[in-house]
Amino acid sequence: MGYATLLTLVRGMSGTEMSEPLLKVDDMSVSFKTDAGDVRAVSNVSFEISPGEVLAVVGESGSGKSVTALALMRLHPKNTETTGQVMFDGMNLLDLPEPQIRSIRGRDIAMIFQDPMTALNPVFSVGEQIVEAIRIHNDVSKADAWAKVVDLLQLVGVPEPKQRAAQYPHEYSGGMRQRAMIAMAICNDPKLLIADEPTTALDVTVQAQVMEVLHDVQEATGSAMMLITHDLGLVAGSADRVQVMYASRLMERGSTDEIFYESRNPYTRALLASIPDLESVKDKLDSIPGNPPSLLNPPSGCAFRPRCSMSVPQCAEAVPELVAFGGNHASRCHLATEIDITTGVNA
Amino acid sequence: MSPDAAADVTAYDSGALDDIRADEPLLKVRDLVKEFPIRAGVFRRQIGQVQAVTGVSFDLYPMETLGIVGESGCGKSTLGRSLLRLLEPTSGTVTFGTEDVTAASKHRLRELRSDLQMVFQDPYASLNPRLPIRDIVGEPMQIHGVPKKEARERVGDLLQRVGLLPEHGNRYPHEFSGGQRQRIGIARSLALRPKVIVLDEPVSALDVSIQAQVLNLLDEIQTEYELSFIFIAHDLSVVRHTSDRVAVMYLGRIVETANRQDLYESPAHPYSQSLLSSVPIADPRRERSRKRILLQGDVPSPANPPSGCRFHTRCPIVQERCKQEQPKLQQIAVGHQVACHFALQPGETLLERTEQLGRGAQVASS
Amino acid sequence: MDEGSDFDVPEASDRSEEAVPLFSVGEVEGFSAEDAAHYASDELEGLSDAPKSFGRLAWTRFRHHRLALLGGIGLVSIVLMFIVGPMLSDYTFDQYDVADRLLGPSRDHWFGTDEIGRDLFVRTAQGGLYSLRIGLIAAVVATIAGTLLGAVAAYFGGWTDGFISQLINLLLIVPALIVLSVFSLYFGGDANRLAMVLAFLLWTRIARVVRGVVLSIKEQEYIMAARASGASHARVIFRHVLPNVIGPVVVEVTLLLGTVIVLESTLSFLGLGVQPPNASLGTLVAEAKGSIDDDPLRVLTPGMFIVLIVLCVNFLGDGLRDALDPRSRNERN
Amino acid sequence: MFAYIVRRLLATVPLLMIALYAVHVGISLTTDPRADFYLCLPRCQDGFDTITEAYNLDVNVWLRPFTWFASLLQGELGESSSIGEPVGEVLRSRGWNTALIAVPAFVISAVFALLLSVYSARHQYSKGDYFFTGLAFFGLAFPSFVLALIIQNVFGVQLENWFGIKPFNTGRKTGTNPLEILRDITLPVMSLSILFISADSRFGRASMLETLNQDYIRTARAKGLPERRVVWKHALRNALIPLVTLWALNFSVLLGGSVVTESIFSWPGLGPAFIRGLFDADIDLILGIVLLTGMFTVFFNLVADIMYGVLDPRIRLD
Repeated sequence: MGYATLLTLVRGMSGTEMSEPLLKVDDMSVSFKTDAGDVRAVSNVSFEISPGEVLAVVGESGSGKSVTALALMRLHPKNTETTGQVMFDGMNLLDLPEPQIRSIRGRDIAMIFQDPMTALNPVFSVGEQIVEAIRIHNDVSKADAWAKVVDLLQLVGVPEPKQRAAQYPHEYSGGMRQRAMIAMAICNDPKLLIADEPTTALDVTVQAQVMEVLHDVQEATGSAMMLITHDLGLVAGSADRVQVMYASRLMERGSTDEIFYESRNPYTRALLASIPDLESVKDKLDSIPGNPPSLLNPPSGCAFRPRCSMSVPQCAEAVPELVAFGGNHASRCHLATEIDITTGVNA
Repeated sequence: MSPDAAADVTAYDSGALDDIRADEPLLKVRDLVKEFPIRAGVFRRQIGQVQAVTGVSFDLYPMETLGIVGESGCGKSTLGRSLLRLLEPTSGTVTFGTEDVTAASKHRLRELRSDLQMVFQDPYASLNPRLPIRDIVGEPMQIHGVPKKEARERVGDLLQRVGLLPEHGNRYPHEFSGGQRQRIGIARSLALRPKVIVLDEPVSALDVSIQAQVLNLLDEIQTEYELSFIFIAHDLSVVRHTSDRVAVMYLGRIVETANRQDLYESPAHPYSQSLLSSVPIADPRRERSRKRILLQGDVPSPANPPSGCRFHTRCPIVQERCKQEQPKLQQIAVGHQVACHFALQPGETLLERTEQLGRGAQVASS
Repeated sequence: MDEGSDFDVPEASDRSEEAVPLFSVGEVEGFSAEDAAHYASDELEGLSDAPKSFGRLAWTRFRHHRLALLGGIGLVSIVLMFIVGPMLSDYTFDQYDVADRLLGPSRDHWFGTDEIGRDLFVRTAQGGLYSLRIGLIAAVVATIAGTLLGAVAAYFGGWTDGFISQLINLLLIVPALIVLSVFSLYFGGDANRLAMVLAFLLWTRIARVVRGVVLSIKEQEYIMAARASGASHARVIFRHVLPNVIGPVVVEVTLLLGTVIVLESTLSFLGLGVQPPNASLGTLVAEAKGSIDDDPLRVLTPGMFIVLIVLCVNFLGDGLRDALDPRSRNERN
Repeated sequence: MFAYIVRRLLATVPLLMIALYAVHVGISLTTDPRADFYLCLPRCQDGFDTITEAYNLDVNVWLRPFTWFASLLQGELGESSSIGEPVGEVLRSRGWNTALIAVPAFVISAVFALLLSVYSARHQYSKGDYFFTGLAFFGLAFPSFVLALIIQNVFGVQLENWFGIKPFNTGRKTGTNPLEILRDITLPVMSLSILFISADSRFGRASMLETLNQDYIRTARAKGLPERRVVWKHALRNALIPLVTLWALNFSVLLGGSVVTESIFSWPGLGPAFIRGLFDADIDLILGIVLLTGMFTVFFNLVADIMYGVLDPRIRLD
């Protein structure tokens, strides 16, 4: 444990010195064309990920967190329009020709998806699928790739990796499949791992195992990780930095401690307050009234305004700007500076 | 809040509770077993069975919430459905007040259902898409012969009570969001003034911010309508928030029951402890200082459960005896029962025990 | 119902997201117990004027389906033409005049005349109606039988299901046209009996669809919710199961209608279907096929009417599928 | 595997028997080969008796099929009254002719349907997709006889009228050299192929689209696979699974002889023989053909199920 804390500290310090981000997303917007009109799933999102760091993207369903990840890999559906810039290794991923983005996918940036039951192709063996991921980017023989697969499966904790590699996904349990997905994602030592709700479909005890594996490999390979989740508990234990999304916009970003203890955004604060605590009991949960807005017909001004306990007339007029608070901490709220950060759930 | 909350309770009463005292259990479940046949081949011959629920017993007291937690496949939902005979139990008894629900005739069962209700997990699948909300909420009253006019008024009241408007009765399920649909499901379950509601994962399909609304609503109606809840969930934080007593299930069996405080502060079964330790806490400082127990492997298939203690394949403190002999639920403190040959002492952590056994390294992580 | 459930039914999955549909169109705004009234009054009203029932929603989607609309309009105009056309004509269906034989299209005889001088326009219209009549009767009978048998098989399961499924297999084992030929030659004849023969062969398609739908509806939580409210089996079937079967059945019926019309015309073409003096589009093609090399139009006209009718019916079916199948809701862009 | 095949056959053979029984009884109940003799009866008693004996007409209608089954067990299919040859011989020679157009039609339609499905699914809602989908709709609406008549007229007759060339024959000539045969089979194969391509490509498109929407396709793309490989390796193998059943059905239907197309092109295959048999109440020939087509259906369904197991490791045949 001490080791991990140390690591976090080291990273936290080096984070300020590091000048060159691995991935820099600038003003990215994603919209879908539907029968009922355009739907903006991501609006003007900007963020960076530095080498080796874990960035958590948190939000409820429909907040645009998964779309963000798919869009920067250009894996979104066809009826989508993406604007903005995603700089990676000096290239803008959004206007890279198809063959080049393909050579980045799976080699420099790898993804882990939510549902391990459906994310593996049922008609090929697990080994074949990982071998394919290796050989598409590396000129190695089948035998060598296969040997590497066995090592990888061992690394992610699949017992009897040699036999298991030849088995098909349906012969794996849910947790084992997610381990196999992780093995596939790290097989080319990617610089960035995108994990999209990697444990949502799993049971609690299995979820803990998989998160552990994910951490170990992320630390072992030194990859940066973008962890997309709706579970604030998962974030607390594993992220260096957090950004909170709501109704397609980035609401707040900052170090994990800043988000959990010094949040300057009413949405983040309300979200934290609404989680039932495992270690203590409250009489009544602080719920957020209302429902997330329809993206098709978003409210004017700040999207959280109809549900916000602090809203003022100004909120209906303009979408607030991101207000910076030193370091990386920034909040999208007209009242950001007025929020008393000494009170709150965890403070 | 609701003006008629207490006024006409008797109108829909099944009468099964007439002779019991307030401190007696409402619902007594004894040795409940539910098996599903496994069939195969052209002629669908039965080639085996899955014991989804194996010999479960518990009591539910008036106005109490009993939480039932466990991972997928542990039989908690099957248990909930068997209690109301939505699935016919294979054996065992469920006694409601003075009446054996498992022995009731079809006709009598229908009457009893006015007292025993259920709220389902999936807010999308549990409302008939072809019916307006008015009919969905009103259907129980229609079935139990409540006069039309009265039923219509009560539907309006119920909708209002769960945070919707009476006018919404004209609308159809697809016009509502997940949280609103779950409110509609709750309104339906309240229509007949039940005494007991089985809540089957009522918030697990909802977003965090909506979850809290629904949990608060449930809390309010429990007091207001004097309800007893059986709260089935996999989320331990939610169960801690809602339940007075908690039963932990693993592969069809109850492995530990205790009141909320005992279970969460001194869990005695190694499974309960590891389950609790697996749950992430939304507090970075606490999370960093926490030591976590990692269980090996997945939950085994209920079609082929391990011998002896069903947890022995994953238990970090397993002994030879656990593989042979199935532990029985034993009282270790008042109201605290555990089914383990080597139950943890109050204050003792699983990690300490594993270290004592020299197995600490394999299970702990930070 | 409960006794039949095997072990794939019960355990709830532990999903915990996906609460609000990402792009729900008629989304209602939020409410909390405290300020429902305030919210509803200003937020709800602007979004949708009237409650949208499933049928209404389907109708809206159907209206936006251009092909389906085209199919519907096409079908109606063809039928109207078949009914009204002969009334405007001076000739009747079997009135012949050998002096006027084998005339080309003219103002008098819009589609020309046949070998014994009968007016081909009137014959095409009557034959078309006859074809449609057989198709409709066969489709309706097959639908009723198929729905009943499919629903019974799925609802009761066990041996009933096994028996009906084997019956379906039996009818699949020998190619349809072969069996149909045998039966229609010996049992066919007039429109009704031919329709019965066709229905006897085609009910399996409906039955298979209905069986599948009922099997999946049976497992829906709202069925369990209804039973938890104390609903009887009859109530569950009529209020919760059947209304949800109607959609897929309607779609299947339109597609079936197309198949029936093609099959009937094929049989009639082979001389196994409609017998003289009656005529259907198929027999008209058969009558004219000998002179196809000199006068292709006489074959093409009735032939193209079959194609047009089936095309319209299929467009209609496709539109209905999109309108009634909730899964296809967001598929089109 | 072997046990599986045996079990499958055991389950389907009775069904085939029931079908044959029904056809036999159906024909017997409604026809009487002695029809012509009734008018002249006392005079032609001899002929009447001969036919009665030949067709076992003094046996009860419901029991008559069993005599047929009994002779089937000895490998006897009887004699075709309408053609005047043993049924076995008719099935063999006519079956060969049918296969001559059925096999090419099957191969062509399978390949084209597959290509079109992949194209349409990959370019959903593109102009090309609309074009091919529209074409398939159109093709589906054509009864086979209308299509065959048009093709025969345009390619077999009008080409000659317009350009003075006659590249294709409109029926089976007796030539045995490959070029001759090619000229013979082109038009019937074309008619059959168009029908099957229309039906299969719509089905294939739907299957392909469904597969392309699966999560594992996204995984394959996220690995960095080229789209070609995603489609042809990861999607196709899954999408093929439902198509295999369809193809099995198609192939057995084609091999059983297409009644309409063969008749129109005067093709001496099983189809026209069947029609003639029907009108002449040639019960042995009809039963022979029903038996043959039924066996094809059973056989190719079995093949499809085995292919299932090969394509999809989740399905185990035991």
